[in-house]
Amino acid sequence: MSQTDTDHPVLTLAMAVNQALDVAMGLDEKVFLLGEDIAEPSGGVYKVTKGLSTKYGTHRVRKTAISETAIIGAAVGAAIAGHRPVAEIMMFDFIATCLDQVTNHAGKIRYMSGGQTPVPLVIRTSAGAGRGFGAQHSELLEAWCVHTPGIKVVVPSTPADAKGLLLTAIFDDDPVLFIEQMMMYWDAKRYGGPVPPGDVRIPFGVADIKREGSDVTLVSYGRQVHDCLATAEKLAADGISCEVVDLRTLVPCDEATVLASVSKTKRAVVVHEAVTRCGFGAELSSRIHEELFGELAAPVQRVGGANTPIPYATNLESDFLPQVADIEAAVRRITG
Amino acid sequence: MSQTDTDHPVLTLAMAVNQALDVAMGLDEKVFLLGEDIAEPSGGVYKVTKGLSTKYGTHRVRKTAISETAIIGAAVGAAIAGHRPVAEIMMFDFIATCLDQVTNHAGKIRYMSGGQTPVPLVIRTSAGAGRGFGAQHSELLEAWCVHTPGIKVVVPSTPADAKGLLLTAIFDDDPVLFIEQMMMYWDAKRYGGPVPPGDVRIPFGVADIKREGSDVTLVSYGRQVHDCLATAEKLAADGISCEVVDLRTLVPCDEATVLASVSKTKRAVVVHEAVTRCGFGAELSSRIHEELFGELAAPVQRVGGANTPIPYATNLESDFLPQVADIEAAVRRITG
Amino acid sequence: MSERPDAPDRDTLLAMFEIQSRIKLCDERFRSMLTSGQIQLIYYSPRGQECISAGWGVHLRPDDYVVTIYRGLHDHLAKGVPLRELWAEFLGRATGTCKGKGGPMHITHPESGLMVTTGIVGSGIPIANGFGLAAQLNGTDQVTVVNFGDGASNIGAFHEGLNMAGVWKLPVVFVCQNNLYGEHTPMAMSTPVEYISERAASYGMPGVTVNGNDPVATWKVMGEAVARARAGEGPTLVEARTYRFHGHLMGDAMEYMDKDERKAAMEADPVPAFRAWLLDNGHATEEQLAELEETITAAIDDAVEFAMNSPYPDADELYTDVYADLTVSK
Amino acid sequence: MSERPDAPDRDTLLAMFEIQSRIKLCDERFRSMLTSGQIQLIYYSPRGQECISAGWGVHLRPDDYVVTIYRGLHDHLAKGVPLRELWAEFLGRATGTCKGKGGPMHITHPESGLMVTTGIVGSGIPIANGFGLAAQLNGTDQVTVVNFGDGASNIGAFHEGLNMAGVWKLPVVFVCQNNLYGEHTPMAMSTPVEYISERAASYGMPGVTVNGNDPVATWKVMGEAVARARAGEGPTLVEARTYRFHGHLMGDAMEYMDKDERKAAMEADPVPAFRAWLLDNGHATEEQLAELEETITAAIDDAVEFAMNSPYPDADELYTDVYADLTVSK
Ligand SMILES: Cc1ncc(C[n+]2csc(CCOP(=O)(O)OP(=O)(O)O)c2C)c(N)n1
Ligand SMILES: Cc1ncc(C[n+]2csc(CCOP(=O)(O)OP(=O)(O)O)c2C)c(N)n1
Ligand SMILES: [Mg+2]
Ligand SMILES: [Mg+2]
Repeated sequence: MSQTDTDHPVLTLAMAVNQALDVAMGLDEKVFLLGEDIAEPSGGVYKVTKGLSTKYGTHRVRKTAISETAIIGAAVGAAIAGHRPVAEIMMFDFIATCLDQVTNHAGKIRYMSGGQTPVPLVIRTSAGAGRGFGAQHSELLEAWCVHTPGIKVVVPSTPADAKGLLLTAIFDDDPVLFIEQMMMYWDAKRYGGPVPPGDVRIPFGVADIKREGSDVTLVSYGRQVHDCLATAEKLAADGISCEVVDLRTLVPCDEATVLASVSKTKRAVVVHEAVTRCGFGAELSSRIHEELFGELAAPVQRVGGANTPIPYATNLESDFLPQVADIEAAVRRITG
Repeated sequence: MSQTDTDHPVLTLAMAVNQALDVAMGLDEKVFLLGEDIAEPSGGVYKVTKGLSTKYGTHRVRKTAISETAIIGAAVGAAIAGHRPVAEIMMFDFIATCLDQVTNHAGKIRYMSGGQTPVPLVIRTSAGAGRGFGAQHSELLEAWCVHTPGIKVVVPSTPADAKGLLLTAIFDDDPVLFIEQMMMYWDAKRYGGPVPPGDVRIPFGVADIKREGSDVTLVSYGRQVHDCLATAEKLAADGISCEVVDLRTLVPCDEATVLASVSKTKRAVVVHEAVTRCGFGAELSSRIHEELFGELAAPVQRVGGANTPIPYATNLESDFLPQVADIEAAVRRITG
Repeated sequence: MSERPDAPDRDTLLAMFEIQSRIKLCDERFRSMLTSGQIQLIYYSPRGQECISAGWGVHLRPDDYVVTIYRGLHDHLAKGVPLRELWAEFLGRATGTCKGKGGPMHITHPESGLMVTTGIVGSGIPIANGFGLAAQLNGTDQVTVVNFGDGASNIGAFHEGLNMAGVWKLPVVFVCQNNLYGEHTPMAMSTPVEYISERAASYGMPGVTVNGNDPVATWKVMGEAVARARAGEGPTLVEARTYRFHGHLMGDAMEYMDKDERKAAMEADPVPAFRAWLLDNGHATEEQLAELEETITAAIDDAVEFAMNSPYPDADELYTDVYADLTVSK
Repeated sequence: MSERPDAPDRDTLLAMFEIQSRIKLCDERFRSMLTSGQIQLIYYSPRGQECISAGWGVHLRPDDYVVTIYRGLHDHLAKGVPLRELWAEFLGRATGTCKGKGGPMHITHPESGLMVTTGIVGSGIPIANGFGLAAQLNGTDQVTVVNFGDGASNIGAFHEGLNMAGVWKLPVVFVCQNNLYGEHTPMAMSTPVEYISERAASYGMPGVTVNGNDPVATWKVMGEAVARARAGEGPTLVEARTYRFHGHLMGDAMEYMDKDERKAAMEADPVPAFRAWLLDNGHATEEQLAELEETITAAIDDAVEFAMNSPYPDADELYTDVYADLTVSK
């Protein structure tokens, strides 16, 4: 979609998220935001919530103390009481300080109550390496929550998806972890894209085929979709045709689209930024092998972050990340 | 080993863990324990640390407040300062309240310091469903830590392994998560076994082939190894020969043994108690497919906990768990 | 024991006694059935702590919110969770408050305002703020009462939760049921303050310690805290001192507890003491109370029968209620 | 400004001034090189907070332990982390304290006792207890100083950490460097107490607030806290009030800060004020201080050159130091 949309203004990911929050708050007064530094005058440390506290008031855009457990806890209670809180965890790594509220409470309360108390909240968080923040401010930890039944997990790759998926997340009746890769926030050149105005929602569980191809399927989500597209472009020159599937949501996961694509290409590479070991790629690779065993021409390849903490030095940090060269190498291992 | 050892007294898992702690504390005064309720007179809520505070003093067997973050934090600091703390997190689910100390600190500090400050600590925790504790006291969460570079992960299946692996863990120079499935603690009949006295250590990364077989490899760890053995026994009657590999440690993982076995049997079933989705089984299944693609006669099967929170009602809790019937069904799916 | 000028009216006194008796009799039934082997479950007895929940129970409206912990039976009953569904949930039956899927540690009954029961020490505190915040945002005067133990006051969630409530002046009453032990650890070994209520000062909220075995004093303090919250004047930390008669959980050997201390506490059992006081001061007749107790006993008989005869959940229930709209499997 | 009867001896005064100057000059160099685009990194300036680290710095022995945070340059220097390795680490070079792998948020230099620098707010506090515990178990009189901000006093780790230190009487000094803001949030919006030191009462330890811009007062309070810890008398919470001259991090637009407040704080810059006081009261001559500053400047020149000419880490370094003995790959 993003390729062909020329009618709508090009926004950055941050602006698209801001717009989704704005639309949701305008639609439903039960939607409110809470998190550190999210109110004016700064509008969040990455300015993603810029303007919202002025427009909707500080009772609906609530700045908190540095207390992630209190933030998610309050969101859980308010959600059960009928609100639709959108909590911000400033960086994904910090979720480790409040994971009890996320997994043991947000994730389990619907089930433990026998369905009586849904927990319709969204946890927005910014994530990702590439900015020289070092080991404690750069991780992608979606696998923890994919492993936790009860939580939905979303990782958008474009501004339009970010907006449409965040609107869906806010009005979804389950807790949703919504991951925004910070490298995309304000980089209009590389990651900007047209975003339709208004209440345009994108359903969960519908992968987006970003590029059609016949030799190999690259499955990814979030920022790494762009790396897959770049790899596809590069390999096209060598006559290797890559299909690029953007999952958009990991829970639910649109396995049908993935399996249809791989059953056509017979080869798959799963790409994500998180550490490879026990990452989401392991789950997807297993699923593909389980379902398409006889049809595959080669084993599913995984390309992820190195199995290390994230180093500070620029060169090492860049080596940590899955790069186009790594994706290319993986493709060449199984084509050729 | 446990099958043939008749020279040594039969202990329960709890007694074996207790003995390992006793041996380690006797060997090295830098070893100390901290955790909730671990001192006398009760010696821990599951009596695993029984007698130790009397023998070694309450300065070395330190009862704490209910403050998991403080417990792991203190262990991290003391470990860097040259001690070998063994911290107890009473039940695995509670690790969500202190995961920041576990992953962002214990797991990363060696790396972030460029190797200057190792963090030789052990986190012991009891885990597992089957006791009617409900959704917040029954989980297996090893996948979170396997996904975190820097942490080693151990899940013993027998008293002898528990003792030998715990001794290795305590004297290892990395942080080790040591998972004790509570259903095995005091059940001498089903889970008891001979344990050699003294400082007998079992190295990390060495899987134990518990039963040889030729048709299919069952790979597991912890309590589910017993379910695999029971399944193997059952299927033997039908002429299906199962090899049972007990991983013992997940990080490091003895892939060589697994791959050798599967390359012999051409078929594998990975079994664990944790939720299947994004569990350790996904990692292992991916690895097997990646390495043995052409040799496999069938896709690797995963048998794990249901993709749900853990229910309270006895019948549902038992359905949640991977059962011998589930393992059997998985084997039958791929043997034919 | 003589009349108390600070006592509430007779109806309130009797309502408190009714709650206390329901808790006490229910607990006794659980323990006797457990001891005799008729039922099997992990059971955290609230015996000894009845006055506290009765103390806030009579101040709350059905639309007020309560959050509690694994040791929560007294709180569930004080908020009006119906006996049948409660028993059925404790026994893991399909007819339970949570279809048997939550169990005693996770009793939820929104109809009575019992919103969350959690098994993770301290974690209900931040969640209670969310209910308070919802009321504040909605402009209602609903009050949230969150119960937790002395041990819980040492965990991070307590600190963060009370701080947020202090900053936002949330309509929440933080009730620390201080029974002097956290599992096997006496309070003094884990908590370097004499009164947990002292900690309120860190959060800009009033803190008060009350004898949680004194129904009248507890009623008064809870009333003030609930009224403050209802009036939008902010949160209160109430520390109600009490005693855990039967250790941490059923089967606890209690080696770590002082025998004489426990004996003295049980001799001062607040429920019969309150009963005697009600009679002594003419608030009720023996017949009246006996009738009340019989009614409760009959209701418990009924609930036990209902629960025991209820089916276990259907196997399918394992997979429902995980998400609003996604199917899951093994 | 007149002489202070409570001031330490001249050597100590000069030692404090030296630390302060090293911090100030180092910070100025970082900021100018960042502004001019010579270097690029995320930089949390400690300007304005120099007196605090100097205040504890002169009381510590090399074998004492320090734990600090991302805004840690002043603490690193006060504990004696060498300039060359420090600069090299900030620039992510192989010659840095952590081989370039940790970066400014994770400076570690055990030789100088700078044990942990953490980027997670509050998380250094429980870790500091571990160092204190190690000293206590070893029977040494080593002291641990842990630094954190005002904002950190609202997170659970603060509560749990101070509680454990209070119960175990650990030899730890908790230094809250209260610069009145946590990122973009003024303290009053997140913290419902006037003085963070009031919170010490919750943990059975003394709490004291000091003007962290007053070198003499800070020296005195830190000295008392360090002496208590060293004597085995337990922990202290010191709140040192100060100001963050350059916002949260380099590039911060500071829209959320009061302009006049900031102007006033910068006019009262404690480092030149201390310098003037030293001169006014004859503790040093202008020449002496100028020479000191020149020496520091030369050392910084040297460190910058060393760092700028140092290589980036070898590509292999990505995979080392993850475990003691396991190899890892991509
Ligand atoms: C985070 C966490 N740590 C530990 C436990 C295990 N645990 C269950 S109850 C309990 C004691 C709690 O004591 P207190 O808060 O005083 O409540 P009480 O049981 O006395 O009512 C502990 C340690 C837990 N459930 N959650
Ligand atoms: C747990 C956690 N939450 C949020 C952050 C993001 N963050 C980094 S610094 C900071 C402000 C800390 O303020 P304070 O403790 O006063 O220290 P200061 O920066 O003023 O020195 C925040 C919110 C973090 N690093 N860790
Ligand atoms: Mg208690
Ligand atoms: Mg600050």
